[in-house]
Amino acid sequence: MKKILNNPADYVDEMLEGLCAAHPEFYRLVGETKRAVARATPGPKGKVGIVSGGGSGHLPVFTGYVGPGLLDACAIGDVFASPSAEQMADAIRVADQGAGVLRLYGNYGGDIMNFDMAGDLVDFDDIRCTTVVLADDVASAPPTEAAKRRGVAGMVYAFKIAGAAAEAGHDLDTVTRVAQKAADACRSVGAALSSCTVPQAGKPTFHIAEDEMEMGMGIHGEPGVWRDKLKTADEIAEEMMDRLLADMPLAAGDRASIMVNSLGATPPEELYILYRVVKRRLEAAGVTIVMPLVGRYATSMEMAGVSFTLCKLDAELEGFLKAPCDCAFWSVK
Amino acid sequence: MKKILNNPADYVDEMLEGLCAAHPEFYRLVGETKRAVARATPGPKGKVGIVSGGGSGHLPVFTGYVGPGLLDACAIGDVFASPSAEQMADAIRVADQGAGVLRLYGNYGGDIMNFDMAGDLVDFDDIRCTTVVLADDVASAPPTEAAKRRGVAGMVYAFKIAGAAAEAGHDLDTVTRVAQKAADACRSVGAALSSCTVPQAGKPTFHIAEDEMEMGMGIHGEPGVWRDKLKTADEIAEEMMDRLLADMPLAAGDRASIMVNSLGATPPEELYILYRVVKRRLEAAGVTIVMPLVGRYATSMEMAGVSFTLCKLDAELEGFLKAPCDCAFWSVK
Amino acid sequence: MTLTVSDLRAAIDRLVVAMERDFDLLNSADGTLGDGDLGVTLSRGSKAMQEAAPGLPDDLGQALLACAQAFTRTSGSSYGTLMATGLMSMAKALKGRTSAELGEIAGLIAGARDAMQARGKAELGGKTVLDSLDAMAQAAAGLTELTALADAVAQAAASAQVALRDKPATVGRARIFGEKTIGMDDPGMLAMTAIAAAITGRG
Amino acid sequence: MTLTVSDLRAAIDRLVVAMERDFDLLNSADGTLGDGDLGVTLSRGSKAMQEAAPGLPDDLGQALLACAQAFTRTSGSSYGTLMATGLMSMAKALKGRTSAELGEIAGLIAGARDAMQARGKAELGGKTVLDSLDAMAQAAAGLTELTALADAVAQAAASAQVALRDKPATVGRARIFGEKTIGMDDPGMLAMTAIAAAITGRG
Ligand SMILES: Nc1ncnc2c1ncn2[C@@H]1O[C@H](COP(=O)(O)OP(=O)(O)O)[C@@H](O)[C@H]1O
Ligand SMILES: Nc1ncnc2c1ncn2[C@@H]1O[C@H](COP(=O)(O)OP(=O)(O)O)[C@@H](O)[C@H]1O
Ligand SMILES: [Mg+2]
Ligand SMILES: [Mg+2]
Ligand SMILES: [Mg+2]
Ligand SMILES: [Mg+2]
Repeated sequence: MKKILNNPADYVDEMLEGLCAAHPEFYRLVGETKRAVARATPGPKGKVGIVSGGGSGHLPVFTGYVGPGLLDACAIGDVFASPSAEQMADAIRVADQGAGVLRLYGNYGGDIMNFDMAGDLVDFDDIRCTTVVLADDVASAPPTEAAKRRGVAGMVYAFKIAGAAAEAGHDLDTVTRVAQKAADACRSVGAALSSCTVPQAGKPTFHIAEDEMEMGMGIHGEPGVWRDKLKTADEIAEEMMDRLLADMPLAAGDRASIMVNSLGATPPEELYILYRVVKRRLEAAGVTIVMPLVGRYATSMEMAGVSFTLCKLDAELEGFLKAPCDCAFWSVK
Repeated sequence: MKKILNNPADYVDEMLEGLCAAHPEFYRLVGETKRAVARATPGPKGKVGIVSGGGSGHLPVFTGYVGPGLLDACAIGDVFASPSAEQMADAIRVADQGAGVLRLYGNYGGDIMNFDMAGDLVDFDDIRCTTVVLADDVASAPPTEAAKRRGVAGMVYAFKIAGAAAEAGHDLDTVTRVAQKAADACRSVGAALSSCTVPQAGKPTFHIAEDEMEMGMGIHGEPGVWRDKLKTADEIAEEMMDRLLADMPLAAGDRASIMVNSLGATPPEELYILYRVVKRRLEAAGVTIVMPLVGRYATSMEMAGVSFTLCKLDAELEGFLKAPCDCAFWSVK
Repeated sequence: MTLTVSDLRAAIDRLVVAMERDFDLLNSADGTLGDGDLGVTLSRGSKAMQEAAPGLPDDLGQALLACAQAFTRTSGSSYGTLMATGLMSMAKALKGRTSAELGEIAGLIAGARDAMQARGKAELGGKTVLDSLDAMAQAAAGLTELTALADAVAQAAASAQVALRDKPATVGRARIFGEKTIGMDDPGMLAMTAIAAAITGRG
Repeated sequence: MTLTVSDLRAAIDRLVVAMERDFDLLNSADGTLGDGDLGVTLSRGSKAMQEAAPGLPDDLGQALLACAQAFTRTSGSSYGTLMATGLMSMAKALKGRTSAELGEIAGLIAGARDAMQARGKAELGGKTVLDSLDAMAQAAAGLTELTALADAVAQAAASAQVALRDKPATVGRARIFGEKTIGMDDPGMLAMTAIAAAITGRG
């Protein structure tokens, strides 16, 4: 897949420049290396800050979700690479309104090492930090090793729910507890149909034949559970729902939100075709669907494929999920 | 590019089923062939109706823009094919609240023939219809033959502006005049990097080599003004701005909105890289940018490429552009 | 000799076979100058007619109306709409009758041509399906014998396609290719050559 | 014989050449098991060190700190962060000194290994860069002669890579490939073999 870019080394910096130029009402670039994005209008004094961070190439994840009712700041790495500890520290400092900062990000080695380092750095500024790490991808480890799972689109639910809790004025421990509850309530699975190209690498990260797909593949091309002939939309949807419901059984009367997410190139038309089956499956199980999300919420640039994320809700999580939020990519009223 | 689908012949019907299932608060499927989508909550009695229609494969165009402050109903054809006259008549009938209906759509032969036929059909129902046809693609004909130009993403501005005029309670003649003014104020140009696949054809509509792009290519693969080596993002943006500004010169002090639109696969990251140049060019000309739109507003499924649409604003158009609207793909508050 | 609804059914069956055979050919001819759906339009439209065929009434007008509706129901492409318009015009002309004389064919084709021209607002000589129909109507004029008529109609469509080949396209999606279309067949004329050949059994 | 900042500069220059040469190799080794950025990480990191090289102070601690920062500034990939952590540990050990004895090398490598282990929480034997460093530290132990030391270190990295090849990956992105990684080199170990060879002039 061809890319529109200048010098590949400038991809992320130019992207951030354009993002902030297009949406000055939402985003503001901060930090010495200009790799942290903060809310244009900071949250009020005393509000718990929420910071995320990770590699570029996943818009709206991570940076796009900076905004009222969502994140306060975000550190941005190169494509698929962790931001540096300094950049994370920049984000943490700008997010802090005196009530401490929750670090809310995905389970990737580089991000964990760097967010830990960043915590050491902001210790000098007396900023109290907590951590919630998303590990929602059921395909990346069995339930017995759930903590080793990758973090994928479940992040979006965690941002939304934790963001609403912080906006509601809860303290750091409460926001952290709610974020962890949201993280624990999410299960995701993805299927990839084609690769994307990391600008600096210049060629597709992986190869899948024209008539193949890979079930459970990660958003950077990490391997999945099987690679086989491309199946029909309904077969794909059924299998993905099987995997999610096996990992987090739902009972009649349960309430849940579901995200049907394009990894990038897959158009909304195809997401809606999949959604028919998703809805049928959840309704057959007696589950009430709350605020389904169908669209591009967590991507890998121009990768073709989809992911489903199931987020089981109790009254507290549902309230925060439905609370207002706003950013350039998503708004709830 | 691989597609997620079942029987290709069911692509559009399944897509519409999923769309309405996912967003019942916005969309309702009507008509004998279930190929017209209407607002879930119809506009009030006496409101002018606005109807669009065209081929599938362009989400959010056309159907996605049904909603308050936008369209009242929409007829949906197969991928890249006009809906039938009967389906258009279904949309016109459901949109009519007794104040007549504006048919607002793109300049394609099939759509024109069918919307004309549909007008003949609803004549029996005593529904007064007017027509505004979008012809905003500067690459498709010289200014001397501007009426022959294709309609592309300029449609989105026309939907928004005419929709706000109708919502404000204006009569059919006024809504039609405003829609025509918006249509006349739009200029678009696109650049394609890769094809998409029409489900029923089963293979890419056209072929562009791995290192080539085509400037001015149409959203169904209609030819452009040149095909050459893929240029840098900045070169592409400069040339597209050159072409738009040559066709509609702007003076210092003018106000305009600009849309930087992905044709599908091209990720927002790359749109933001382009937006840097767009902003610089307009500001250098002394133009004030109003409500820039960067994202996927009018697509061709998984086609890679971008389009720019410039919409010159006077006070009336700007007021309607900024008025509230809501649908599953776009909301203005 | 006269034509009845059973001749119509046989013609539809031949058309379905031909359009199936030319599916890729017509899609790709349309793909170089347009949106690549012409094969889809014609194969779906002819199959829809075939599905309607067993239930077609003896009234040729009603039967052709049902054929027209089969096309509008399955496609909104220009060609589908034009085919429906042409069939509708023939339907009107034959309303209430169970048979048609061979000598009427020229007039029926000319009537279809005119209705399609009114709908699509293209001019004759503009390298479209209208030019195929115009040539077919002229070739059929005065002929009342089946073999001669069928030969003339099929031949006229093919000749028109060649005759217009070196003009530039003037309507539809192909228009914007302008001078580049010189030397290229109009996809709609190419399709009409195949349609005429199939219907007349010259396919 | 002692090592000074000019030896550091020369080693960086050799490293830049080697990482440029192995750019695609390391990206694609990482690409089969991870995200394909290891060549990018190392070529950017080593170039950033090279840019800093002319301005490096004589104080080896300060010089190595600047090298570590060059890595953190250019990359947040696991490997870049681990490299920075290792360099930082060496920097701390040599702070305030303008030269290092060859006999200290083993201890410096072991210190880097321990700091990186504390940061990344991986275990020895887990088929990561830690195993390369562990082998290098052990091979260097007791050696004070340049040729022997350089040979031993370069050789140890290469041997460790081969020795761990038939174990499954246990950390990072490669972990989830589990048993499939048996027989495959760990990209980070592959990189350390190239780094050790370049730094010791055995590249
Ligand atoms: N306005 C028109 N008048 C006459 N013929 C037309 C007109 N527009 C298109 N055609 C014919 O239809 C053919 C294209 O058909 P089709 O592929 O269905 O068009 P589209 O997909 O652009 O709607 C052309 O080759 C031409 O012969
Ligand atoms: N926690 C860890 N501890 C030790 N080594 C690690 C760790 N994580 C990764 N590595 C090493 O780094 C290599 C991958 O580096 P890199 O490509 O930068 O990772 P990523 O791109 O996943 O952040 C692995 O092959 C391994 O040798
Ligand atoms: Mg990485
Ligand atoms: Mg068409
Ligand atoms: Mg066509
Ligand atoms: Mg990597």
